[in-house]
Amino acid sequence: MVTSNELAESFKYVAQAIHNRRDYLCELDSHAGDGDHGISMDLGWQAISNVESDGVPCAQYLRNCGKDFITAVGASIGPLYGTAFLRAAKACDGKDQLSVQDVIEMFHAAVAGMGERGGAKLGDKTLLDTLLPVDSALADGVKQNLSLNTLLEKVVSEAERGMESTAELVSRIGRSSRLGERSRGQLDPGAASAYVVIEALVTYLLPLAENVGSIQSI
Amino acid sequence: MVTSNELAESFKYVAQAIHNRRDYLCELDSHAGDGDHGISMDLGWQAISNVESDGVPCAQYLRNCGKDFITAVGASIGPLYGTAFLRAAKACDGKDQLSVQDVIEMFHAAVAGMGERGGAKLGDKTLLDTLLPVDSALADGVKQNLSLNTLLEKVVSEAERGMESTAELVSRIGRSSRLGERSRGQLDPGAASAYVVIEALVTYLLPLAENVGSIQSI
Amino acid sequence: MKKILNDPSNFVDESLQGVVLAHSDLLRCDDDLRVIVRSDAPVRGKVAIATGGGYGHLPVFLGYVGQGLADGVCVGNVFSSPSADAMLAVTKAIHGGAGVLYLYGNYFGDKMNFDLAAELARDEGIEVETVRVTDDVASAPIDQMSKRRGVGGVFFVYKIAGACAESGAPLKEVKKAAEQAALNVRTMGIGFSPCTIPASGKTTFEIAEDELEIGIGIHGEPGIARAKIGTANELVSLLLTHLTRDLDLVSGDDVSVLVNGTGSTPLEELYVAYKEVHDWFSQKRINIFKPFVGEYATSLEMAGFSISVLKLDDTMKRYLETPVHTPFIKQW
Amino acid sequence: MKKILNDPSNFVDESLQGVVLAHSDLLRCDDDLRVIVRSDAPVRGKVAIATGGGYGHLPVFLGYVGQGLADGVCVGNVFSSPSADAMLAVTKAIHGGAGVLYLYGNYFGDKMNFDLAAELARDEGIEVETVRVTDDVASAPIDQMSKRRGVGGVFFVYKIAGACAESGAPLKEVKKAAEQAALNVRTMGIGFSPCTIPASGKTTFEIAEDELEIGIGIHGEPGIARAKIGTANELVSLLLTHLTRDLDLVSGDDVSVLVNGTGSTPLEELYVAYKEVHDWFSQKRINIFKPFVGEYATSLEMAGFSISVLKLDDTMKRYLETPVHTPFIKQW
Ligand SMILES: Nc1ncnc2c1ncn2[C@@H]1O[C@H](COP(=O)(O)OP(=O)(O)O)[C@@H](O)[C@H]1O
Ligand SMILES: Nc1ncnc2c1ncn2[C@@H]1O[C@H](COP(=O)(O)OP(=O)(O)O)[C@@H](O)[C@H]1O
Ligand SMILES: [Mg+2]
Ligand SMILES: [Mg+2]
Ligand SMILES: [Mg+2]
Ligand SMILES: [Mg+2]
Repeated sequence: MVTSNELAESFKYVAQAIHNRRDYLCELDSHAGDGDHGISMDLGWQAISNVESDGVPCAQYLRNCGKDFITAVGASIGPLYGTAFLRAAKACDGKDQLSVQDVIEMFHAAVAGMGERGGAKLGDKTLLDTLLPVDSALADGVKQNLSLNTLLEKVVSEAERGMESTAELVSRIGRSSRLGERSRGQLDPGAASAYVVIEALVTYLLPLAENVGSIQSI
Repeated sequence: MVTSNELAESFKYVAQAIHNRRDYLCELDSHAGDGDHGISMDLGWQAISNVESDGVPCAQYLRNCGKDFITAVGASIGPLYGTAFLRAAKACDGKDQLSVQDVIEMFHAAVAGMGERGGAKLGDKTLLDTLLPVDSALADGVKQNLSLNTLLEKVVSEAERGMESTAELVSRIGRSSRLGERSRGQLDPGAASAYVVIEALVTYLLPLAENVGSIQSI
Repeated sequence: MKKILNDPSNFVDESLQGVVLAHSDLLRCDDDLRVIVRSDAPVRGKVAIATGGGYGHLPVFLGYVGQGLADGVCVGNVFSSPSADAMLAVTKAIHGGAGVLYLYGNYFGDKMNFDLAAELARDEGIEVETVRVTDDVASAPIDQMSKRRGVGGVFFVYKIAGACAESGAPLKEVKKAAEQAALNVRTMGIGFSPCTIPASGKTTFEIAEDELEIGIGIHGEPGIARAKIGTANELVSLLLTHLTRDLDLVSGDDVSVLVNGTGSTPLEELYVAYKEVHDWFSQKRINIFKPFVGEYATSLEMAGFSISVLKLDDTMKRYLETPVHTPFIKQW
Repeated sequence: MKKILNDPSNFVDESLQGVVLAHSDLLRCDDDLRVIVRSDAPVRGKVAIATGGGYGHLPVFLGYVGQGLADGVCVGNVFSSPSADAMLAVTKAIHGGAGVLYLYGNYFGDKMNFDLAAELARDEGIEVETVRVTDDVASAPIDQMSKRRGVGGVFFVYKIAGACAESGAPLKEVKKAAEQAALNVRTMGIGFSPCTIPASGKTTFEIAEDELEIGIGIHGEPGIARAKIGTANELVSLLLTHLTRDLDLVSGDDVSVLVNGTGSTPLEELYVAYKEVHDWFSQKRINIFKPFVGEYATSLEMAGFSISVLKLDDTMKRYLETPVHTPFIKQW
């Protein structure tokens, strides 16, 4: 079972990974956007690093993450991640600790919330191009009752594939959609940062996942 | 004796001369000014060409010239020539026809009016650098009782000398004074157009002056 | 970059400090500079109107806070949406018990933040409704009106909704008035030259010395075409042809018009445009009621102008006459 | 030249047509477009204020015609004096029996035309007095104040004289109020980039990418120095140091301040400047009463700004509060 302290640990790991890729993400955003994406993500995840988890139930902790993210960031990424955390909180309402299944449902709620918030679909060249394949992989993994290890590796490769697909897409939503055809040829910054998030989470979890069995058995 | 019809004839001659030099005067004004001097002078003198003289006493005719000049032109040249004509009118008030002496006094009043209106002195690089020497030449000519012919020739050469002196002066008044030292090296447009006026008047008068004697005898 | 600036990253905050210091009689800012409300907020019993968006468009959005228009604003960075958090703070600061209308231009960032703020506000028991302005005819075809961007015509929607709220109408009615105005307003702009974003030092677009961007957005978004410079008459005819077709205007209709400067185009030129607007509508026998000429929605120092046309009914006419009192816009 | 223009030689007339068409409720123009008066002129028994000058400085001069400010204006070509004839026509149109004050910026062309108009008006039995504004500290040393140019500070002189006239005071007193304001107002400006004169297509000056003209005039006249770009803090300190020294301001004094944009400098930047003005005066314990920020005297699309400071006494404070109602400037 996962506690809010464990969630917090993994998020701190993500925050550090985002911080390390800050300039790279700004650089990506400078092509079709306004060049602030690394700064915004860094601010947001830094805020999450500072959210107290000790003795706080999971749902409440996640709600606080969402609120602090949107306090720290406006732009597009603020409401997207803010909504993700708030929907994640709602998905685990009342639960003190979370099973792997709970976490997977929570993730689904978060990604669905992002889709709802921004109205983007797969192929619109947004962070959803990274996250929707991950969400599907998780659902499939549960159905196939994969080992956590295998699932995590699948997750990261799906995220990478999704992110990379954005290079050849034309932006159909958000600031970069202004550019039309000119937005083609570069990774979407939000998709790239979502990959950093997923990759960091998986890297953090893999050692912990080593000795556990199939998902449904946990 | 000079009638208002004769004044009008001479002014039409001036108007034509100004019209012929319109582009040249604009060109001069484009160095230190705003390039409109030829246009302004042309408009003003064109208006004077259209002032009715038939059966109008000299003073009234001159007053109408002044009013029509300022209706046609603002800028700097409007009030300067406008004032000149109005002061000329005042100087011959009540007179139906004018003696050469009257005309000389009238000219003096006109030039004095221009000086008063603009506050410029000799050497400030304005039309007064052309007109004040003419005024002095007229006064001296009367004192010396020159022949009209000789006087007119003196007038034109004084006007030319005055105009040419402006090339080496620094503008101390009006729009071009903004430029300070940079205003040196070019003729003042107002001084140049005043020379055109004087030269045209003299050219018009010379044939008429051929058989008359000394000024005081007329 | 020749600008009145200290550290470019403090540009928005220092500018907002200036606004709040200069206009403390009419505006209030409690602790977050990005949250500014009219000094008498909350007005008890009145529907409150919240707006907001990126900075750099003065008087949009901040300049529309005051009697007869909006009650509060949240301010983002230059051309970037403010946070949902700031929006929630504005909502709470202006809520006078009769609900809050979110009224802003249709951009993805602003929409996401305002929608999230609305969710949070409702969680706290505040009734919230939303109207997004989609007046830029160049940004999408008419059958996709909900995809259109919001530009200078937002002024008319503030004016109508603000007057309706001032009259004491309930939230539903204020929302309806705003929707009615939004449905009947169209805008199209022409860009002459770009502006420079202080934080990045970058210009919003590139354009040749003899070219104009027809249908430009207020962040320099591309419009429908690049064209060679035309006469005032040609430019105005082009815009009005698009606008009147889109609005289905016919002879006998009443409209209000806004000729808006986008930043560095002199007021003198806007009046040349207004003369052309007047002549064009006279010729079509369309009546102009209460025209507006000036800077109502800018893009920093972008040169260019836009024309907004609001098709009027009697209620809107009445609302156009309601007094307005902000530090930036005054009418009585 | 990217401008909203038809034939450049009709620029002024077409722009004025636009103004008169858009604001027929507040302004009137009988047959000469260059002669514009408030719609209720002449106001019987009130001292009338006439102003005028070259075009291209909106809201100077035309924008100051209306209740609480001037009664009529004559408009010249761009940066060129109107004719004495137009001035006389304005004088007659606004004279309400209590005399006329000519109030304008100190330029040779305007002075000659207004003086001649005054002569002609007196011939017709109208009492005329004149006050010329000489607020530009960069244009001449203080012991030659009468040689200084009139720039943005003219706003304060209209405001004070206009309020005094509105109060029903006789011509002598209105003249005194104007003189008192003119004596106590100082302005200095900084130019970032020039404007282009429509008729000639020429720019008013040349300047390097990283340089500013300190003390620039409103036609682009050179000031006291060229300097490298500085921070907002440095630029404002520089101007205020000159202005307060020239005005002999000491701690405890009351002033009003105008931070004025000269054309294409965004309002957002003017508020950054105002924040610096506020901090500077606070530190010197000089009290700012009723600040003004915006475009009050422009030079077409010239980029830059000026600061005007008016040293106040109690009468001027009262006059600053008097309502104003023109299509361009409103206060109440
Ligand atoms: N409507 C949307 N739905 C989903 N993702 C979006 C949407 N709009 C923008 N994004 C994501 O946000 C990223 C840009 O984020 P950021 O630079 O922080 O915001 P902004 O564009 O406001 O500057 C994009 O690369 C894209 O992935
Ligand atoms: N104060 C003055 N006194 C005498 N002459 C003046 C004065 N100011 C300007 N001028 C004359 O006017 C001429 C410029 O006239 P013009 O170009 O018509 O006016 P503006 O300078 O207003 O465009 C100058 O060359 C100068 O001779
Ligand atoms: Mg971005
Ligand atoms: Mg952004
Ligand atoms: Mg000239
Ligand atoms: Mg001129």
